[in-house]
Amino acid sequence: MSFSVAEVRKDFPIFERTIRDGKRLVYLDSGATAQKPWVVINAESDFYSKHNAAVHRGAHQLAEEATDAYEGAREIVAKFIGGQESEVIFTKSATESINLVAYAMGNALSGNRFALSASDSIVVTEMEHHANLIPWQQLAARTGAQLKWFNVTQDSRLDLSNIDQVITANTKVVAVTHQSNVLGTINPLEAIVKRAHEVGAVVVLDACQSVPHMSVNVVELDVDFLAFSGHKAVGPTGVGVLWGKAELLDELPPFLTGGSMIENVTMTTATWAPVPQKFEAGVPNMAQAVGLGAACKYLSELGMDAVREHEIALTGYALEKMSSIDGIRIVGPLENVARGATVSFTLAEIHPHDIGQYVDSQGVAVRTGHHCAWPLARAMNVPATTRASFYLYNDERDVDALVEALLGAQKYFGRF
Amino acid sequence: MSFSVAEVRKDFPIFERTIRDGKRLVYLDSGATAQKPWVVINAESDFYSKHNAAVHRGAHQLAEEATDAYEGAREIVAKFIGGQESEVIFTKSATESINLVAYAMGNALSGNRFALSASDSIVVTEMEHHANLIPWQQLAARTGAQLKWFNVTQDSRLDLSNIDQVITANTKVVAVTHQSNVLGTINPLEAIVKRAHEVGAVVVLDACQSVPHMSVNVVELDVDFLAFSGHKAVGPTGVGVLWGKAELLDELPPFLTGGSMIENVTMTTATWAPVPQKFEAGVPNMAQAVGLGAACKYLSELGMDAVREHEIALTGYALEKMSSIDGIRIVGPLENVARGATVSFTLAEIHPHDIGQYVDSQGVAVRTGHHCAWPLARAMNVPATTRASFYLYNDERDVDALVEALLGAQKYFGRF
Amino acid sequence: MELDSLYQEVILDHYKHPQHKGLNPVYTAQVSHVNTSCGDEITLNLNVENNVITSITWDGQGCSISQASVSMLSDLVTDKTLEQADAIVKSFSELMASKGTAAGDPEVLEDAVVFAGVSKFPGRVKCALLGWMAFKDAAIQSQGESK
Amino acid sequence: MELDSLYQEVILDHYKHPQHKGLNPVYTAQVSHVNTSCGDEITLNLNVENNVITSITWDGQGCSISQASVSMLSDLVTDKTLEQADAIVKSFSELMASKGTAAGDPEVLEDAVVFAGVSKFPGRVKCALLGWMAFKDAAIQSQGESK
Ligand SMILES: Cc1ncc(COP(=O)(O)O)c(C=O)c1O
Ligand SMILES: Cc1ncc(COP(=O)(O)O)c(C=O)c1O
Repeated sequence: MSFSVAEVRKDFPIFERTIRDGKRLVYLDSGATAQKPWVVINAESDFYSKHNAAVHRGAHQLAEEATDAYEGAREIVAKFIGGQESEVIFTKSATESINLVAYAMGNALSGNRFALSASDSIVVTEMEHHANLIPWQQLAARTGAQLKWFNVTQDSRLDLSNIDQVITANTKVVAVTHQSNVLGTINPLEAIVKRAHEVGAVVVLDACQSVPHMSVNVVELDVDFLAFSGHKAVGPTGVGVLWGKAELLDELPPFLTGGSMIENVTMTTATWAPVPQKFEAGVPNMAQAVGLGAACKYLSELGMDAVREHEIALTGYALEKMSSIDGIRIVGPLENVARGATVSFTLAEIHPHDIGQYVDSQGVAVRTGHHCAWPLARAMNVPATTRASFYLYNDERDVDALVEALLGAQKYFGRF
Repeated sequence: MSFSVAEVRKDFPIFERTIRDGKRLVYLDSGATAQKPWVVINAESDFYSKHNAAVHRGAHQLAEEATDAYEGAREIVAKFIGGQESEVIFTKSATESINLVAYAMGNALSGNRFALSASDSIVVTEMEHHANLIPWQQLAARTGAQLKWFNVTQDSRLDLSNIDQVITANTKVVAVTHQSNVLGTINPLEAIVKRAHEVGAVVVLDACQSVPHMSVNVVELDVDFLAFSGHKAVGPTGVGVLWGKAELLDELPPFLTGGSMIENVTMTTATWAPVPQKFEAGVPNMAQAVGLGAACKYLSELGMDAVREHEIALTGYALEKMSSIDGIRIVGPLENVARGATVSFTLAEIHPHDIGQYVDSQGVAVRTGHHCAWPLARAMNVPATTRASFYLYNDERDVDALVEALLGAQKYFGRF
Repeated sequence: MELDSLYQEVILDHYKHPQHKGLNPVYTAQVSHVNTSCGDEITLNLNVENNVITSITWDGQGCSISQASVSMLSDLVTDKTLEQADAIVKSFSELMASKGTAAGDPEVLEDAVVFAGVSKFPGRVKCALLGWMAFKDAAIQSQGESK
Repeated sequence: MELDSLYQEVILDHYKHPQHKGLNPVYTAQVSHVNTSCGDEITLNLNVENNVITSITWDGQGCSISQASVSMLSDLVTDKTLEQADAIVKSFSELMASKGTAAGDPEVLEDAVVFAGVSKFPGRVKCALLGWMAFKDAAIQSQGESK
C-alpha cells in the first residue's frame, strides 16, 4: 500500500515545465491549490467536446449523457467521503459551501431547527481559515447570536479544557476545521462532536485540508455538515462540495434560488425541489463536477491511506531537516503526531515575503503571509509566516531543495 | 462582416460526433447551454497543465502567471461588454450573480442606499427566468418590500403602458431580462432605464440571452448591474459574470465572505477589500474565468454584429418555415423584429415532451417544458412548450431538419 | 426504431383514451403532484373502503407517458387492497429504476410491463412515475383515514 | 541574477537602517494602511505647515521592499511642498505600473529609481506602494487641514 512519487509526477503535466530560467519546479503550495493530473484535465475536456448539454433539462441524448456524467460524479464523490449520493451538493468552492450553510440558517424562520436568535451561540475556533470564520461572524451579526471560540495553545493545539463552557445548551452550531491550513494541526473531533450533539448543536466541518490528504468518512466522524474544495484535491477549480446529513438538508432552507431548484413557482411564491436539487440553483458547474469525480477516482486508486502514510513520512523528514536551520521557528506542532504535511515557519528576522521571493528564484514555490487565518497569526504572535505544504507528488528531494533555498536566503539577506 | 457557419462548426469538436445511431447532431438547445470551441477547452487545459496556482496569494512564478491569466480574462470580459476591469466580478453563474445582488442588498444596513424596507418596492416582469424572479421574491419576503411586475401582452411584449404606476418613487430595484429565454422577445430597455433612474432605482439586467448573441455595451445601455453566464456564451461551465457600476459596487455590501475579500480580520470583526476582490471570496474559478476570456475573444473575433446578423437571418428563415406547419402555435413574436433566435411553440395536441423525444430520435436536440419561466407559461396559457434556440453554429439545414422532424412527429403520434 | 420501445401501442392507446380521468368527488384522499422539470401536473382522488380501493380518478395534463401511466395504474389498482396495490407500486418502481435491464412481471403489472421501454430513457422515468408517486401518497393518507 | 534587480543594495540598506521610523506625535494627519494579502501594516504621521511637509514619520512591519520604500519616500518628500510631493508620488506610481519597461526619472525620484526592478515582480508592487498610498491619503487630509 504505497506508491512511487516518480510515477505519480508523470501523471501531472505541470512537472514537465521548469521555473525561473530552467530550474526544476519544487511545488510546495498545495495547501493553496493542488496540481492536476491528466485524468482530471481530460475529464473536463471530454465533457465539453463530447457530452456537453444542460443536465436535468433536455429531452435529448446529449442531455442524458451530461446528466449521467454529472450524477455519476456525485456518486463517486459520495463514496469517496462515505456519504449518500443525495447528501452531496456541488458548490463552487468550500467557501461557498460554508456560506451556504450560514446563509441558509439565516433564512430559517422560527420553528425551524436552524433558526437562530439572540439567546443562541455559534462556536468556532481561533485557528479557522477566514472562510470558516467570517460567514459565522456575519450570521451572528444578522441574528444577534453570540460568537464564541476555542483558543489555540502555544503548542498549536485547540484548548478544549473549557469545552463545557464554550459549547453550551445555547449552542446551535460548532464550526471547526479538521486540519489547520497554517499549523498543520489535526483537531480531535470526537470530543467536539460528542459535546455538540449532547447539547443539540450541529457540527460543520471544514475539511479543505483533510479530504485531499487522508481517508475521511462522514459516518465515522459523525459530523453534520462537511465542506471541501475540489481544487485542493487534485480536482478542477470552480467546484466544491457540501455534504450534509439527509434529514438536516431536508430541513435546511435553500440558499441560492433560481432554476432547477423549484417545485412550483408563481409570481409571488415558490416551493422547493427535494435535496440535492434544492441547493443547486441554475445550470451547474457540470464539467467541473465531472472533473472532481475523476480526481476522487484518481485519489481512491492511489489509496487515501497510502497518501496519508506518504505525507507522514515526508513531514517527519521535513520537520527534522528544517529544525536544523539556524533561527527557524516552526509555527505548528513540532511532534509528527496528529498533524498534516503543512509546515509554517519564520526565519529569524527575514520577512516571509523576502524568503518566498528568494526561494522562488531557486524554483521553490511556497506561500507567505497570514494564509487567510489572521486571528491565528495574532494568537501565535507572528505577523506572517512562510508555509511549505507537501502533497502526493512531493518527495525528500523537494524538502532538500527547500532547506537549501532557505540557507541561501539567509546568506542572501545576511549580506549587510 | 459575416462568417461561414461551416468554418465555425469546425471549431467545435462536438459536431464531429453523431447522435442516436449515426445521425447528424442538430443542436438547437443553445438557450440552455452553448457548445464549446477548442480555443475555450484548450484555454482551461493550458491553465491547468502549465500555469496552475492560487491567484493573488503566492510569491512564486506560477502564482504570478496564474494571476496574469485570471486578471487578463477580467480585462477581456470588461472590454467585451464595454465596462471597466474593476467592475467585473467573476461568479459561478448568472444565477449566482443575481443572488449576489439580491443578498447583498439584503445585507445593507439602514443608511446604505441599497437598504430596503416595507415601504419600498422591487419591480420584475412576468417573463423573467426563475433566476431573475425568485431571488427578488425572497428579498421581498426578507425585507417586507413589495414585489411588483410588468405583464406580458398576448403578442409577447412587455406591457409598459402603466410604467409610471409600476415603477414609482418607492421603487428601489428594477430587475428585467434583456431577451426572454422562452419568447425570444428583446425588451425595450431605454424606457425602463429612464423611468427607473428618474425615481432613483437601480436596473439589474439579466443578459444571459443577449450577451452571447449581440453586441452589448453597458455604458450605452446605462443599466446599473448586468449578469450573464459563461456557458451560454461558448464559455466554460462554472463561471458567470456580474458587472456593476463602480460607485454602486463600492457601496454594495459583500455577499460571500471568506479569504481574499478582506482588509482586516479579528475574531469578531472583518473589513472588506476593494472591489472586485470584495465580491470574490475564496480561491476563484480561475481556469473557468480564463476559459471565459478565451470565449469572449473568440466571439469578438467573429464579431458580435456578425453573430446578430446571422441570427436575424436564420430566425427569419425559421419563422417562415415553421409557420407553415399545420397546427403550430409560435409562442413569441411572429414578426422578426426586436427578437432573438429562440423559437418556442406548441404543435396541436402533441405534448412538448413527446415532440422533444421524437425529434431527438432524428438527431435534433431541443428543449421542452416551462424553461424555468413558469409564470410566463401560465400567462401565455400553455402548460409547456418546445423550444428551438439557434446560435452561430446553426444554419438553414438545421432549421430544415427541425421542420422535417416535426412533420415526422405529427405522423408518428397521429397513428391512432 | 428504438423510439417504438418507448411509445408502444398500448401506451399511445391509453394516452388517446385515458381511463378513470375526471375526478370523483367522493374520496378518502386527494393528492396533487407536479413534475418540476416540465410542469406536468396531476391531481388524484382515491377512495378506500375497508382497506379496498373502490375508486381512483384523476385529472391533469402531461405527456403521453405520464397520462398513459396513470391511466393504466388506475385500471390496475381498482378493487385491490392497499397491500396488493403497494406491491404493484413497488414492482413498477423497480422496473423504472432498471435502466432497460428488466422486463417487468406481467403477473403483477399486467399491461404496464410495456413501460419497461421507458426505463431506457432516463429523462422520461419521472413522467412514468408521476401518477404512481401521487397514488403512493394518497394510499398512505387513506391508510390513516380508513383505520 | 534577476533577484538582484529587485533587492538592490540601496534597498537592503534602507531596510536595515530605516529613515524617519518612529512616530512623531506632532502631525496634521495620521493614516494606517495594510497590505491585505500579507498583513503588512504601516502607520504614517504627516505634518504640514504652510503647504510644506515639515515632518513625515512612520511605524509598522513589513518586508524589505515595503520598509525600504517608505523609508526612501520619507527622505524624498521632507521639506517639499504638497504639490512637489504629489508629482513625486505620481512619478513613482507610474514607475511601479511599468512592468519593468521604465527606468524612472532620477531628477524626480532620486535614489527611489532603484525600485524600477520591483515593477518586474507583480507580486511585490503592492509592497513598494504600501507607504506611498498611505502618504497620498495623509497628504489629501493635510491639504484640508492646512488650508
Ligand atoms: C434569461 C435567463 N436568465 C438566467 C438564466 C440562468 O443562468 P444559469 O443557469 O447559467 O445561472 C438563464 C439560463 O438558464 C436564462 O436563460
Ligand atoms: C482550511 C481551509 N478552509 C477553507 C478554505 C477555502 O477554500 P476555497 O478558497 O477553495 O473556497 C481553505 C483554502 O483556501 C482552507 O485551507
